[in-house]
Amino acid sequence: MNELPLLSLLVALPWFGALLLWLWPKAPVRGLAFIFCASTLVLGVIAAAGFDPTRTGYQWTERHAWIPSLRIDYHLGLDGMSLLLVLLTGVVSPVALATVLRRLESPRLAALLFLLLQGAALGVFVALDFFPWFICWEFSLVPAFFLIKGWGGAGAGRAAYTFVVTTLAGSAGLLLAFAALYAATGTMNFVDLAQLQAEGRLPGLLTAVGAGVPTLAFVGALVGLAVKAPLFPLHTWMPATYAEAPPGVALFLTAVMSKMGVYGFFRILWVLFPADLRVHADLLLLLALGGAVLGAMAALRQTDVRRMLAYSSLNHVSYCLVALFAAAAGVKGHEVAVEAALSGALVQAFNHGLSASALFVCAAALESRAGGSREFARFGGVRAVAPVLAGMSGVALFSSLGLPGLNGFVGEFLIFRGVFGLAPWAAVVGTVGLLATALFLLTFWQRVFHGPPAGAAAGPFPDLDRGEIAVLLPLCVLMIVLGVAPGLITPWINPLVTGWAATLPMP
Amino acid sequence: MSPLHLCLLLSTVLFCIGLAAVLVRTSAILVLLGVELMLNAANLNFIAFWRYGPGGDDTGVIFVLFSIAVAAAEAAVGLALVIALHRHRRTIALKAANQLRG
Amino acid sequence: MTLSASLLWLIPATPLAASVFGLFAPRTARTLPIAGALLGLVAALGLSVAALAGALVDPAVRATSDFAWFTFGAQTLRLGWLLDPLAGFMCVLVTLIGLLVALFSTAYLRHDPRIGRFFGFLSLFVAAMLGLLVTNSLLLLFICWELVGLASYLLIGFWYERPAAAAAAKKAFITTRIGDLGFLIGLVWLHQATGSALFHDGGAGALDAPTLARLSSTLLPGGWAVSTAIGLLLFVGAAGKSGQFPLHVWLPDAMEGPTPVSALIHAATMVAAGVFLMARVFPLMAADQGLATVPFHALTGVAVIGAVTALLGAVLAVAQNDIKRVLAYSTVSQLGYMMLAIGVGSWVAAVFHLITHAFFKALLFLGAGSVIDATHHEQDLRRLGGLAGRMRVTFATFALGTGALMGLPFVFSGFWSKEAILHAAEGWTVSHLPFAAGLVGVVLTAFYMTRLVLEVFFGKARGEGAAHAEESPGLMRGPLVVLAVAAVGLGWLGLPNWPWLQTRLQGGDWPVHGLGEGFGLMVVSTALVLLGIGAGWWWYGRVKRTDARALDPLARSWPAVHAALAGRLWLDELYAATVGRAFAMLARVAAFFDRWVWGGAVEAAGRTAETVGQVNRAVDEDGLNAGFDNTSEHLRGSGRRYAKAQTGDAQSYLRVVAIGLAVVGVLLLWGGVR
Amino acid sequence: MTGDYGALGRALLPEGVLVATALVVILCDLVWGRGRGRESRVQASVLLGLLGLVAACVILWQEGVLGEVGSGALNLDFLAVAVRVGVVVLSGFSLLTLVGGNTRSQPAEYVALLLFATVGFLQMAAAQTLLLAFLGLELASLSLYVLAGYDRTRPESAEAALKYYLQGGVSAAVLLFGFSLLYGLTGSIGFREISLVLVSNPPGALGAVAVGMVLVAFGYKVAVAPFHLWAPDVYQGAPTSSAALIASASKLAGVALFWRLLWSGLGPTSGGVNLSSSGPGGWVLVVAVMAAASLLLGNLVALAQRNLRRLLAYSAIGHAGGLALGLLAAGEVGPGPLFYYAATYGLATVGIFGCIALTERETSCATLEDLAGLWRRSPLVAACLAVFVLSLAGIPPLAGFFGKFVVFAAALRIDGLGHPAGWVALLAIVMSMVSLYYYLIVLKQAWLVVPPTPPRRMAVPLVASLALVAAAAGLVVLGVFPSILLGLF
Repeated sequence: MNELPLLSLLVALPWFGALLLWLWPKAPVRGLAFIFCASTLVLGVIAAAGFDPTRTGYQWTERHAWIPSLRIDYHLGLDGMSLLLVLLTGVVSPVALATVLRRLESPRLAALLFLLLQGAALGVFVALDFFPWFICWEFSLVPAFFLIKGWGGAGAGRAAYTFVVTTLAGSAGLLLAFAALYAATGTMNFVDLAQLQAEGRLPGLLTAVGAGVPTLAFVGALVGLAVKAPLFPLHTWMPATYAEAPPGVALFLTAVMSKMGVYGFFRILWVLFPADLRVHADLLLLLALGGAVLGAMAALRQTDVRRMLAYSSLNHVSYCLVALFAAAAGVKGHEVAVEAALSGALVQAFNHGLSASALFVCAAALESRAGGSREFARFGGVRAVAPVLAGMSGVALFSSLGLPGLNGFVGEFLIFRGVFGLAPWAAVVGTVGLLATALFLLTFWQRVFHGPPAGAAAGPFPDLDRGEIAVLLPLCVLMIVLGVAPGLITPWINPLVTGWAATLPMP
Repeated sequence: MSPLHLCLLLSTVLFCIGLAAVLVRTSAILVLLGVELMLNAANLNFIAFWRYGPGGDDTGVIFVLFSIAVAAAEAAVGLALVIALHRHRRTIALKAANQLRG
Repeated sequence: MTLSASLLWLIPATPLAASVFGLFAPRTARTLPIAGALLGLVAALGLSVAALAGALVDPAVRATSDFAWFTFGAQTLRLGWLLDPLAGFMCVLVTLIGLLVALFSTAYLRHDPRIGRFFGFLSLFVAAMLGLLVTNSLLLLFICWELVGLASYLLIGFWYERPAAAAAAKKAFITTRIGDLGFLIGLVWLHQATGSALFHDGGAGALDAPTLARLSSTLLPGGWAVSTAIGLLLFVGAAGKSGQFPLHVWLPDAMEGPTPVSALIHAATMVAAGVFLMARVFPLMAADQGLATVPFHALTGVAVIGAVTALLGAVLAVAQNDIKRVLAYSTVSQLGYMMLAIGVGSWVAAVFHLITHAFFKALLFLGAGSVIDATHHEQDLRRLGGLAGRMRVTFATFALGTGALMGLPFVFSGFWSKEAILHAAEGWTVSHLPFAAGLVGVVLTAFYMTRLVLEVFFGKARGEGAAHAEESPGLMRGPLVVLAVAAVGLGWLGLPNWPWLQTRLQGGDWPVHGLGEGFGLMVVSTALVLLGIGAGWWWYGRVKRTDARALDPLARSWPAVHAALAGRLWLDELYAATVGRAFAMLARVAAFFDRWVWGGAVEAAGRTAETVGQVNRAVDEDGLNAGFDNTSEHLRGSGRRYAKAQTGDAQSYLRVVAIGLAVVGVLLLWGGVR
Repeated sequence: MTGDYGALGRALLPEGVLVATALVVILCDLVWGRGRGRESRVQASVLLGLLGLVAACVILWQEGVLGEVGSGALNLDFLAVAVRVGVVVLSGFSLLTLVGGNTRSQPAEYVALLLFATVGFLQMAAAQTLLLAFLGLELASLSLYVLAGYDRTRPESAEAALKYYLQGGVSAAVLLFGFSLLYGLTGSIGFREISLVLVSNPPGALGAVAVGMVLVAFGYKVAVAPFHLWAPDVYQGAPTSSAALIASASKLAGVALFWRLLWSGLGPTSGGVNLSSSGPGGWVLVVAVMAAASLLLGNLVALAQRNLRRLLAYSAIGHAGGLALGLLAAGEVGPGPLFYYAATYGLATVGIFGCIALTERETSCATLEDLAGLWRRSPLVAACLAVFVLSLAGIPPLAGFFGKFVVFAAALRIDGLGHPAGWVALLAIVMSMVSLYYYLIVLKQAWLVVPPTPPRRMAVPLVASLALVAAAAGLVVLGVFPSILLGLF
């Protein structure tokens, strides 16, 4: 492979930026932060350009012995799924950073923390050994905690605690699972473990450790990932956190960090525990559907913009998981459905990142113009006074509710195509969620943007300024482009998905 | 009952008396004495085992010599601490040392 | 000049380009977006005519042009374009009516500051509809279908400052989306069952014979064929878009949009999409007919729903006072006729009626728009009246449109297309109830249209607006005249003894009847139309309304009836007490159902969702989160309790040590140290 | 006793150096320090003590692994050397907290006592006979008692020392009694000989009593429940640097001593690593119970604490449970994880006490609220505190995370859940999540809470800040490259 340690740079540059900000008190904070923040996009595009979509397996790999006595490696690599999420992080991070730093008087510490967060998220997407992976996974909580607590709303303290403690409790499960895996196999490398699983030796090795250990490991990993994603009913930390966190951070949480959970489901559960996943698929499918449907229903009841968006996120991410669990229970003869479901889940993960980001930016714009208030009742007729804001949030909103022609539809279509082939009842139940999504998004739209100008919009309500447009416009363009030409991103994941479908032990 | 058993019985009784003193006496000095008793019970054991036990060399005696020295040092430190307590609280009742808790 | 299939995408692309241009043009520019939209529509019309010409060269040949959209896993999703006479005729229809509506709008919306925006949305609407027509793929059709929904949402809610408009737009989008979910499931099921998203794909497409044979012979657990299930699911989608019972509730509300938009929705775009879909996938719908064991065919369902809708729409139209609402319920009713035709197996008749209806309904709506514009947005027919003299062109064209809608014999287009439907329904062997419903509908249609015309154009002006109305400007009259010509003349394209249109649509032979064969039916239906007109005249024509506040004769309640008994002829009162009350009751019950039961059902669904949401929120906030807090608090509490146990007494520490020693010793002894 | 006295002398050279340094410190203070200010006396003493520690460290490094010396009385194997180096380093850091902390009277004696205690630790790390173990333990303990009560001005200091002393004395007596029984049962005081005899002659009830007594002393030294009661009071009452020493070096040395004693001496009575084959029993089960009790108690009670030091003490009790778990696992996988855990835990604890010492120079630093606004007072101290606390909390990539990880993994590796250690590991993971709650409270105070009065900037001596940064960097480096320590074993 290439000599350039691209992935190391990818992870390290934001961290280096943070270091620089710390050591250089007089630094031009915003400029510096944006340069390092945008490095991800640049490097991601380079990686994509050098990425050979026809090959399966990892590319741009770096592997060095790290802790030889424990057979822990510094192992980075990129497959289609990682690439997709790295690019998503690359696109979303500058947006999030801009939203975080907006109107901040002393942006240094916030920028520093954000860069730390960004680097950690990237580490999760490219690490191939549990050890570095988990380090990044856990480490991401620290800057997130301080960002939420330090710059969030009135209830941010409690929200940050709930967020961190719940997520860490989940991490305990992950740690447990990998301790068990390590005890059984002596390695924590994802690639090696996947190899063992492919050879069919992993369950035997785990059982050799103890009778209940395979289940223990599976449940541990499941819980850890489920909290992050989140999977219903472990989502309860989410509404308060998204509502109280500063908008930019909430944006990053939903666009990127929830994808860490989805990524983990694929990288760990799907690959290492296919048999357990199959056994429990029905229950899990039910839970994911619960998230999709009840999430949307709950969103319907919200009168707080960001709480509504939080439930909306639950709804969208749950669809990814619905597809995953349905695929896990796939039977022979339905390979196409499995491929559709898995592609759909990945595409949906990417697309939700884009549309959720845009929605949160719009929510932030609304909030900042209403003195921090997020209640629907404080708005009305915004479209009349701020048509650009209305137009851009309209694009994001219709993308979010899965309007064809915008990116959200592609993932939803693939998911429904796949899930219907595998578990028709789930697809039918899932449509209720789609309907409710449309209902609450349009209700929000109607109450806030339509009608005569009222509430905050009755006073001086400036339309989007240049900075906000600069942030939103690329997102809107991407949403339209990817809605029309999803083929721009699917080739990266196709070999991966085909491989997964082919190796799935289907009865 | 062999001499060894007698000795062991004696040392056990001594140990128990010492322990009882430690547990029930209120005066710090007497508690210190209890500790000394317990230490000496152990010393008695060493001597008994050296004399009647299977061991071939003099390690038991040597051990006792060292432990007596240690016990002496311990007593000295203990007394110093009791005095320190007395300086602050004007009493040597152990009950006085109960400010730190929770 | 003809258009090859590979260039079909140009047809939707031109209005789409105009739409993008219109939406991104500077807010202050007014003429540029209008010019762009008109240019796009003219170009699309030209292309459509060219395409139709190409399709008519050999109507039996379908020209397709496919392309790959994207690949998932190892599967390539292919979409495509399709040209056949159905698509060709529909394209011409949509672009022509779209162009006329656009012309009308330039005058109708001349004072609106956002007129540029309006033309952007309008172009998008037409573009999406055109895309839907020329596609060779159910998936692409669905995509355009949803875009049609989006455009209608934007247009219905065009005056978004008005809460009613915003609510109506949302209601339209949501109600049609309920249907779309059925469509989506049907779509993925079809893709699952056929592995292709294309209609015609050299034998592998969803509508190709081998696939249809497979679909209709694969039986589901209930004994139904897969094709039946998919067909019914697609029909759910069509029912949503085409305002079929019970999903018709959005249509009357959609009147909140600007009137040209109503014309477009009710004539060529939105509601036509459902009928077009059914016509397009008709082979699939009909595929299960060969299996005699199946208890329930997909088409039977379509016929039943169509008949119910036809009747219901007509009944409801009777009781409306808003000029546009009468027309809206009339559209519901006419769409029911079309579905009925498809259900009884004659999709050609349905499309024939779709085409004629498009022209005369566009004419009626634009006529209504002309009236509304002239009377300064007066839509209540009780406050209109006497416009026949003041707005001669509008009146004349409106009257022609009314004749077409009623189906006045021999001259008007609506007569011939409705005859085709009734003829097909009469020949349906399964049941004669749809036919009967169709006949009743004919009476009602004639009745309510008579009432409408009498109330609006005759008598004396009962409101400020009507009193000072003047004829609309030329840009509005022009389209009316063109549409009126079409409303009269189009029927001649599909006469029973010269079925030119039918033959072309069918792409093959069409049975040619002499006029004599269906003559009995024609006589009956003519009689029914006259009956309706007579009844209408009986109530509304004989005694003209003079006061806007006067009670409608049909809505008269008991005391009014008694008061009338005292001073009127016994026969009059008998009519009023029997037929009149029955009508009023029927209308009221139907209105009640519409308002409360189905509207209520939507409301109830919303409420249920809200309740579930409320419970979920309660569980979230008071259950799980509180649980988290309680657990933390509990843990801390136990910590505090234990910390209290550490009394600080030195001797108690030593006691603990002694106890610990004892416990350790016991544990070791119990375990037995080896 | 015959033996290679040259080797013995070389082996004991570090101890000698330290004792000599202690004497020099006192002498120097008497001669040079007369009439000089306290500050300079403290600095001189610390400097000299530090020089001695560095010298000892260098000697230890150069001598390397000497193997058994003194006829098997001392075993300077790899672990011993590692622990000795670790102890010296931790003592050095404890000593450095004196620089930043409140200067107290008679610094020379303090430093000398600290060095004596270190000598005791060094002995403990290498002892392979009951006698040397006892002597090392007592030498260290006696010094620590005095160090704990060194602050004459505060009654809490005296009280803490007395409590520490009383429990220590009783524990020592119990241990000595247990030793005497072991001597009686086996006729020897060498660990290896004891082990050999125990293998051939299974001990009876007397043996059980002896083992139990050893466990009591272990519980006391490492502060494992239910023998932990002294710890909160001592952490709270003792002078900061004494508490730091007690919490770090003393623990590391104790863990090493008892690892050696329990596994290579009393290994046959462990009940076996594989309980399923030999039934329950042996001290492994008892230690598992003690570990579980510690984990539960320490972490839960810590939740309720408002006093920073007591919070640390209870968290230390929780960590002692982890250490006990590591002790169990050490029978299967060797002492590597245990040593890593103890050493990195010690480093983080010393660091926190260093931060406390710096903070309390200007204001009091007793309750959590006293930390409020530390970020503004001194970003450096706050940042280092964050590193230390997060390491204790086990957040990757800090060393504390890896210590927990290797210990838990090793415990699970014994026999999965077929072994009590597996279950204790589960409990430990759960409890480490509970612990986050209170660790985050500490950080919240330091970083986010705005104090009622605007804080003044804190003056931090260069040496102290260097020491803090060194400790924090050590935790990061050891966390990212755990092979530095783990690779040794």
